[in-house]
Amino acid sequence: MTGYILKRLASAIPVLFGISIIVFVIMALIPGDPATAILGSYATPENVEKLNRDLGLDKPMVQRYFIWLGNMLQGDFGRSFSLNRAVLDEVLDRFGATLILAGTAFVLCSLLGIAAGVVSAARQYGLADKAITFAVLLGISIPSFFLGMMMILIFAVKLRWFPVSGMWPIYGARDLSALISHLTLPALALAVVATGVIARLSRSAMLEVLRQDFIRTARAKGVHERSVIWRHALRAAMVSIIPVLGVQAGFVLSGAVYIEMVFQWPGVGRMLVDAILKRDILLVQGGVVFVAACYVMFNIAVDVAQSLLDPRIKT
Amino acid sequence: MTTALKLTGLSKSFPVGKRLFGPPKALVRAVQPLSLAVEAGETLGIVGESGCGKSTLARMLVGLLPPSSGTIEINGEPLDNADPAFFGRKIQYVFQDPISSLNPRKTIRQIMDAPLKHLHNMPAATRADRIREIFSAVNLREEFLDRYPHEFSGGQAQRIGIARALAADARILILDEPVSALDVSVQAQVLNLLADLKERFGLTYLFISHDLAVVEAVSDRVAVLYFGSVVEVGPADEVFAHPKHPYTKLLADSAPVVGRPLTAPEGRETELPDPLNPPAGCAFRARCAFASDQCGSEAPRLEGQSDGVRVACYHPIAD
Amino acid sequence: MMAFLKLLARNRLALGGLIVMGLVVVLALITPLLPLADPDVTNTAQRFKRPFSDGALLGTDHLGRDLLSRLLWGTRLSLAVGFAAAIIAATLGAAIGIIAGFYGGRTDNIIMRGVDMLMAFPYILLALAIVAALGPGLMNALIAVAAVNIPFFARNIRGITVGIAHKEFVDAARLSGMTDTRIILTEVLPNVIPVIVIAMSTTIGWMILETAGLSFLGLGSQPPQADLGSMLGEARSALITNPHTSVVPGAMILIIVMAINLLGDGVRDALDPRLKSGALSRPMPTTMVKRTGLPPEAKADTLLALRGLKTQFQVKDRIYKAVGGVDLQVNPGECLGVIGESGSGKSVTALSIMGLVASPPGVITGGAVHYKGEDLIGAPYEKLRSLRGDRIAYIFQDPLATLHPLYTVGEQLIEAVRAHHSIDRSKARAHAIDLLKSVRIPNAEVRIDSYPHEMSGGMRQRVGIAMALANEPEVIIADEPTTALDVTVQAQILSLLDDLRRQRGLAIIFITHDFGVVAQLCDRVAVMYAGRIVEEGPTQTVLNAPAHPYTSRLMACVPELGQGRRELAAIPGLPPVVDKLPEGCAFADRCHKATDACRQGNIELVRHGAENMVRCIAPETPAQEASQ
Amino acid sequence: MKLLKLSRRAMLAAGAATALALSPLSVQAQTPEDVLIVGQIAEPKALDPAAVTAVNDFRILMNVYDGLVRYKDGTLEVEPSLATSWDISEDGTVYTFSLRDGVTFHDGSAFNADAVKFNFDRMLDENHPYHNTGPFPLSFFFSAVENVEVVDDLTVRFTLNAPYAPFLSNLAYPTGLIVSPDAVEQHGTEFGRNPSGTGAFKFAEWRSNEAVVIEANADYWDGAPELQAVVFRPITDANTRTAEMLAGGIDLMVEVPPVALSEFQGETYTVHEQAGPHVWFLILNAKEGPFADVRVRQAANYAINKEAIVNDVLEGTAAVAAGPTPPAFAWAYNESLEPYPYDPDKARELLAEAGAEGAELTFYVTEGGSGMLDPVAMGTAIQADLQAVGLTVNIETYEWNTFLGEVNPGLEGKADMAEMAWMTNDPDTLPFLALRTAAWPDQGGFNSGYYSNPKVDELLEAARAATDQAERARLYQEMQVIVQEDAPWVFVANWKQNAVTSDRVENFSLQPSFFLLLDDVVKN
Repeated sequence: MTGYILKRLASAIPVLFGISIIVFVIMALIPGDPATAILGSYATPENVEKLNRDLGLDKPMVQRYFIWLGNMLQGDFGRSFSLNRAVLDEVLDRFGATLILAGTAFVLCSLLGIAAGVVSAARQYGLADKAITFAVLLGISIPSFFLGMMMILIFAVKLRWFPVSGMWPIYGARDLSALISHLTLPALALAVVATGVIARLSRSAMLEVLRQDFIRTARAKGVHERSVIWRHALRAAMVSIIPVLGVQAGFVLSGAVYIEMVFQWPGVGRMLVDAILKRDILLVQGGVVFVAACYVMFNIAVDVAQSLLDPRIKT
Repeated sequence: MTTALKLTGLSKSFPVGKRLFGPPKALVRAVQPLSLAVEAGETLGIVGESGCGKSTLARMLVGLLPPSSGTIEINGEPLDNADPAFFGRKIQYVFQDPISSLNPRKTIRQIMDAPLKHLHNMPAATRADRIREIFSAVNLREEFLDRYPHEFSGGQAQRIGIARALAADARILILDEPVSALDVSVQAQVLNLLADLKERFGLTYLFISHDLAVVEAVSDRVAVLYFGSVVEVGPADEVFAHPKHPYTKLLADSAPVVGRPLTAPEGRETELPDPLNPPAGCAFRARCAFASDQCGSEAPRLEGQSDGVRVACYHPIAD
Repeated sequence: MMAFLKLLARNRLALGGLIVMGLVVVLALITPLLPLADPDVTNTAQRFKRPFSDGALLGTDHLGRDLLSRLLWGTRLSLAVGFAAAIIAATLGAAIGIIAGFYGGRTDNIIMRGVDMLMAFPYILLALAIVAALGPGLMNALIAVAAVNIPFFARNIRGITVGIAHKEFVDAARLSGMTDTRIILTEVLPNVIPVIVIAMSTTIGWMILETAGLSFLGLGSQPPQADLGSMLGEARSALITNPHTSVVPGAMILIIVMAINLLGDGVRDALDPRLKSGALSRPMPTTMVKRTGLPPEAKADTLLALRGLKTQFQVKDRIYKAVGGVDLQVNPGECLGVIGESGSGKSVTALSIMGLVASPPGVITGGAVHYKGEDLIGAPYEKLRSLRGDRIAYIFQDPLATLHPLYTVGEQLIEAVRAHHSIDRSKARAHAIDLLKSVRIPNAEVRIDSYPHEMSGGMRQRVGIAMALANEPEVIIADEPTTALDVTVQAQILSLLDDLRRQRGLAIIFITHDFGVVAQLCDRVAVMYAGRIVEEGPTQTVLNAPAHPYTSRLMACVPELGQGRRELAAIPGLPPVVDKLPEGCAFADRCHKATDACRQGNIELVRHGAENMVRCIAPETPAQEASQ
Repeated sequence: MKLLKLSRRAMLAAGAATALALSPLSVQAQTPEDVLIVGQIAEPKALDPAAVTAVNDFRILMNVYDGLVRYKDGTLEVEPSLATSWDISEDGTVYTFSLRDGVTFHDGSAFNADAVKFNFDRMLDENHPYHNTGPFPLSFFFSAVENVEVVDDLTVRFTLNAPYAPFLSNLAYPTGLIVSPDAVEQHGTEFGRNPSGTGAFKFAEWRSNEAVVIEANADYWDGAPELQAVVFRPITDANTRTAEMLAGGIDLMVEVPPVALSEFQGETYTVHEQAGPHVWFLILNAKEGPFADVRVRQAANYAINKEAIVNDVLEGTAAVAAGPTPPAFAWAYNESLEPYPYDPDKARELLAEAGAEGAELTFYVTEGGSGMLDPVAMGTAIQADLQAVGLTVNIETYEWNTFLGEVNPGLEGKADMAEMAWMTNDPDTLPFLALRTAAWPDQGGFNSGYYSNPKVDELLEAARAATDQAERARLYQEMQVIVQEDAPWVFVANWKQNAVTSDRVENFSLQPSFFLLLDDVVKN
C-alpha cells in the first residue's frame, strides 16, 4: 500500500509540472499587466514600462517561467502586489477558510447525495424516489449564486437566523457554534448542486448494482434486505461513486468561488478571482498551483480510498 | 498435400504492471514458443481449457495480436504483420460470440460489404452478387441483409459471422470456439455447415474448442494445449483413442458421459499453475500421477511417437 | 426515431421536460416575430416597474427596459450559447476521448495526463482565465465554457471507447481490411454517439448555468445585449429592493435547466438499450406474485413440491411465459435434474421457488411451491427470508459474478451463517473454516481471507457450495453450477456435490443443459422445453428410452467422445419465443413426426410407463408397464 | 463494513449539527458598543499611505496617520495638523514647516523633522535604503520637491524646483501622511501590514479578507477618539453589503448602491450625502473619427440625458456636471457655467451639420472601478441616448485594470469614447494631467482623447505657478468656459458620496474629500 501511495505521488509530479506550465502560459496570455494595476488610475505608459522592468517582466517568457519555478521549488511563491504580501502567506491564510467551506459542503453533499441516491434506488418509482428525484433536479438546476443570494435575503435579512456574511463574528468568541452559524448558509448553497449530482449518480449506480448476480446471492442467503441495500449494494456501488466524489470535489471547490463572493467568505477562490481580475500574476500562479496540487493530492487520496475499498485494484 | 499454415517458434508474452517509462514489471507467457503446421484442406483441432492460450494463439494467427517471437508462414510465404488487408485475404477468423462480433449499429449488408470493399476493392454491383452467393452458401435468406444483428438468434448470427469470413475469400479459417455459445440442438447445424463449406471451397480450418467431443467430431488432427504449450499433437482418432499425455487423458476422462459413473478423475484439491509464477519443468507436474524428479527440472520437448503422434512428456502413457 | 420518441414519451417527467423545452425553444425562435418592446431601449423614468404593471407584463429592469422582452431575447441567446458550447465541447472532447481510448498505450497515457492536468484546475478559474485572456464577450465566454468541459467529455468518452475498441466487432472490422481511421468512423463512432448525445443532453443545462455564472461575473454578454446570466448579474445590486428583476431571469434559468435535465434523463433512458428491455429497474427482494385462481393443494409427504408453477416476464406490452405450469418434486437424499436448452425456463423455475426471479419484470402468475406442505408463493418476505439459505439454499452458475467482489469469502460465509443464527463472529469464523474444509478447499485457514477474484473458478464454486451448506439446508437448488467451469474442474465439483448429498441426505434440484452431467449425478430427470416439462422420469429410463421426440433428438445432437470424425445430428429450426407460443405442442414445428393433432389444444403431461411422464401424443417408445 | 458504520455515525452527527445550526436560537448578536463596524467596498491593498491609491484604503489610513496638514472639516481647504504653521517663500519654491511638539508614533518613536524627511526621501529618492518598500504610485504628487532639509528637530524645509500651487493640498492627501520611520525600518516590505502612524487610532489586527481592526489611541494629540475601536470589513459585493447593513452586521456602510437607498429611508438609519471633488465623464477621441469634429462632441453632450442618468440610474446620488471642474472646489469653480441641456434635436442638428449621422462608435465601458459609480448601467443608458439621435454605439466592457491599460495609452485606433472618473484633491490635478496638449499619452499624461487647445495649456501652466488663490481661481474659471465649449469630454456627473449609519451612530459626517474621519464618532 505504501508503495502504491508513493507511486501515485510520483505520478503526480508530471501533472503538477504540466499544471504550472499551463497556468503560467495562460497568465502570460492575459492582456493588461501588473504594472498598470499597481499604478492604478495614474499609470502612464512610461511608468508602466519602468515598473515592468523592475518586476522582471521584460525578460523572455521561458526564462521567467524557470525563475518562477525555481523560486517556488524553494518555497518562495513570490509576492502579491495587489495584497502587498507574500503569496504563500496569503494563500495559506485563505486556503483554510476554503477548506472549511468546501470541506463541509463536500461532506454534506456526499452524505446527503449518497443517502438520497440509495433511498431513491431502493424505492425505485415509489413516492420517496419521485420526491428525491424532483428535489435533486431542482438542486442541479438552480444557479448556486442565485440560491445563495436568495438564502441571504430570506434567512439572514428577513428571518435573521443566520449572519449575512463572513466566516467569523467580527467581535466575540470564535468558537464552533459561531462557525456553524456562519457556515450553514454558504455550505448548504454550495452543497446543493453536488448533492444533486451525487444523488443521481448514486441512484443509477445502485440500480446497476442491484441487478448484479451477487445481490441475488445475498438474497438467496437470506440476508436482510436492509443489509442487502446498505451493505452489499452500497459497498459495490461505492466503487463507481467514489471517483465521482473526486470529480465533484473539484466542482465544489470551483463553486466555492461564487459562494465565497456572495457570502463574503475569506477564501482562496474569491482571492483568485480578484487576483485574475487585478492581473496579480504571481498570486494567481501561486494560488492556482497550490489549489491544483491540493486537488491532485485529494484525488490521490480518493484513489487510495478506492483501492482500500476494492481489493481488485492492484496496488 | 501442401502446408497451408506454418508456425515456427511462435510465442506471446503480456507485460504486467505497466509503467509510464521503462520496462514492465513482469511478463506473462500466454503462449510458449510453439511450432505447428496445418496442411492444406485439413482441419486441425486445438483443445485446451480456459487460460491455456488458445485464443491468444488464434488472435496472433490473424494478425490481431503481434507475436512476441516466431514467424507465421502461409503457403510458404511469411506473413506481413503490418498490412491487415493482406492478412485478411489469406486468413480469416470466426469469433466465439456471434452477436458481439457484429456491430450492433450496422445492417448485415454493411457488415458483409466491408471485406469485399476493403480487401478486394469490389464495385458495388459485384458486391451485391457476391453477397447473395455467399448467403445462399450458408443457407441464409437474403432478406436478412437489411436487418440489424440483434434481430438474430445465436445460430443465425454465427452463420453471418462465417459468411463474413467467407467473403474475404481467404483459404484458411481460424474458428475460435465457434459453437460454444450455441445450444446443442443448434451447434450441429453450424458444425455441419462448416463441413459443407470446407468441402465446397477447399478450406483449411484451425478449429479451437474446449469441448473434446466436438473437436473429435470435426478434426483430422488435433493439438492439445496446456499452459501455453502443445503437450500432444497427432491424428484425431489416435489422440482420443489412445491419449499419451496424462493431461490429454485427464481431459478425456473428465467429460461427463452418459453411462459412466461419477468419479473424480484426479485429486480434488489441485489448482492450475500461476501464470505470473510459472513452475519449473513440466507445467502439468503438480496434477500428474506419473510425475518424477525429471519433470521438475526441465520442460519436456514435443517428441514423435510411433503412430504419428508427438507428445511432450517424459512418461507418456503406453497403450 | 419514432420508437425513440415513443420511449421518451413513456417517461412522463421527460415528456413534461420535452413540452416545456419545446415551448421555450418555440418562444425563443419566434421572439423576433412577437410584438415585444425593444429589449435595449432604456426609459429610466420607468425603472423597476413591478410585474403585471401596464405595458410591462414582467415589469422593467434598472434602466426601465421591458423585462419580458429582455427575458425572451436573453433566453434565445442563452439557449444558443448553451447548445453551442455543449456541441463544441462534446465534439472536441469526444474526438480526444476516442483517439485516446482507441489507440491506447502511450497515446492514451499522454492525452489522459493532459486531461488530468486540466481537470486539476478548479474549472471556474480556468474559464475565468480564458475569458480574461480573450477579453469579455459572450462568444469568448462560450469558448471558455466549452474549453473547460472538454476534459470531462474526453474522459467519459475515452472510457466508453476503450470498452468498444476491445469488442469483437472491431477485430472483425480490422480483419475486413479496414484502416484505423475507417474503424473509428464507422465502427466506434456510431456506438459512441448515443453516449455523446446522453452526455450532451445532460450537460447543456450545466453549460447554461456556467455561462450564466460567467455573465454573472460580468464576463459574458456585452451590454445592452441580454442573456440570462447577465440579466441576473445586472439585477444583483437590486436584489433586496426589487427582487423581481433577479427572480425573473433566475426562474427562467431554473425552468430551462430543469426541463433540459428532465429531457436529458429521458433521452438517456430512451437511448439506453437496457431500458428498452425494461431491465434497468431494480429487482425487488421477492418476486411479485399475481396469482389468479386458487393455488393447488399441497401434497403432504414431499419435502419440496412445485405445482403448476407459472412465471412470466412482463415487459411493456409483451408477456414472456418463461414458465408455463411446471410440476416438480424432490425428497430428502434425492437429486432431481432439470435439463433444457437456453430459454427453456429451467433457471426461472429454480429461481421462482424462493421468489428470486428479478421483479420487475418477473411475475409469478400461478401455481404453488410447497415446502413441507406450506405454500411459499406469496408468503411474507420475512418468511421467505428465514427459509432462504437456511432450509433451501442456492448454488449459482458463474461464481465470479455471484460472489460479492469486495468482501472476502470468509465475510460472505460468516454472513450467511449470521443471517440465520446469532452466533458471535469468532464462532462463525471457525464454522466458516470448517465449511471450506468440507468442500475440500486446501489451506482453508488462509483461504478464508481471500477475495473471490484471488481464487480460481473451481475454488470459487466450492465457496459457493460451502455458502449453500452453511446452515445445513434440506434442499439445494443448483442452477448450472458447473457450466462456467472447465471439464476437469467440473468433474471435481460434481463428485463433491454427489458426496455431500449422500453424506447429508440433501435434496438437490440440479439445473443443467448437459446430459452427461444429469446421467452421472441425478436420480430423476425432467426435460424442459419452452417453459414446460415435456418428459420426466428416472434418469436411466429417460436416457435409455426417451419417450418425447424432443428428448430423443436432443440426445442425438450431443457429440460423444470416442466416435471419431462424423456428421452430427441437429434439430432443424429454433425453439419458439415464449411470448408467442404456438397452440398445442411447442415442439411441433421442429418435430419430424408432428401431425395436425399436435398443433391443437393443450397437450397434457401424462403417465408413460411406470415412473415416467411425457407430454406427447405420439411418444417415441411404447409405454411399458412396470414389472412389479 | 467499517466505512459504512462510520458514515452512518457521521451522518447522524452531521444531521445533529445541521439541526443545531438551523435552530433559530442563533439569532445574531448586535454589534458591540463603542466598536464601530464599517462595511468597506474592498480589502485594503496595504496600510502604507505612500503605496496605495484607492479611496477605499484612504478611508482607513486617514484614521491611523496624520499629515503635516489636513483639510478643514467639511471643506477642501488646508489647516495645520502635524505642522503647526508654515512659511512659503516669495517665489513659491521654499516651504518651511514648524512641527508639533510631543507627538509620538504608535510604536513609541518620536515624531520629528527627521521622520518627515525620512518619509519624503523614501518616496522620492531612488537611493534611499527603504525606497524598495514601494512602489509609490502617487509619488509624483511631490515630484516638484527638490529636497527636504531638517532645519532643527521641529523644523523641516521643502525646496521645490518650481512654484507648485497644489503642494499644500497634496500634503493633505493620504500620500502625504507621515509614517513611523522606525516601523518601516523594522518591517521593511511588510510595513503595509504593520502600520504605525500618529493618528487617532492605532492599528490592531488585520485578518485577511475579514477585517482590519484599529483601536483608539488614548494619547492622540488632538484628543482621544470616542470609539474604542473601529472594524473595517471588506464586503466587495454591494448586495451583500446592503444585506449586512439591513441585518445589523455593520454600523456604517459607504458607497451605498443607489438602488438600495430606498431600503434605508426609515428611522433606524441615517443616510449621509456629500458632494466631492469628483467628475464622471466620457473621454472623446478628438484625434480621429467623428469626434474630431467639435460639433459632434457637442452633439454628444446634448444628446445624453444626464438628468435621467443622475436621477434615475444613480437615484440622485450625483449631480449633473457642467464642466471639467467639480463644484466641490468652491473657490475655483465657475458658478456661471450651465450644463449642456438635454436637447436631442439640437444634437441631431449638429450631427447633420457635421455630416456624422449614423456614425458607428466604439465605446469602452468598465465593469467597475474607483469612483466609477454604476458604469455598466450608465454606459448602457448613454448608449441608448446616443442611439436615439442616430449614432450606433458598440460597447466593449473591460475589467478595471484592463480598462485602464486600454484607455490610458490613448484611444487612437481603438475607440471613440471611454468612461472615466477622477477624484482629486486640487482643481489643478485633473485638467493638468488630462486636458493639456503636453499630457497626451505619448508624453506621459492622461489626455487619452488627444484634446489640445493652446489657450487651455497656457491657463493651466499659469494657475500652477500662481501662489495667490484668487488669481488661480480666475484662471481655472476661464479654463472651464473654454473646455466646456470645446467639449473634449461629455461632462456627465459629479458624485455625491453617500453612506448609511445605523441609529446607534452619532456625530458622523462625510467629508468632501471622501475621507472617513471617525475620531469624533460615537456609538451607543
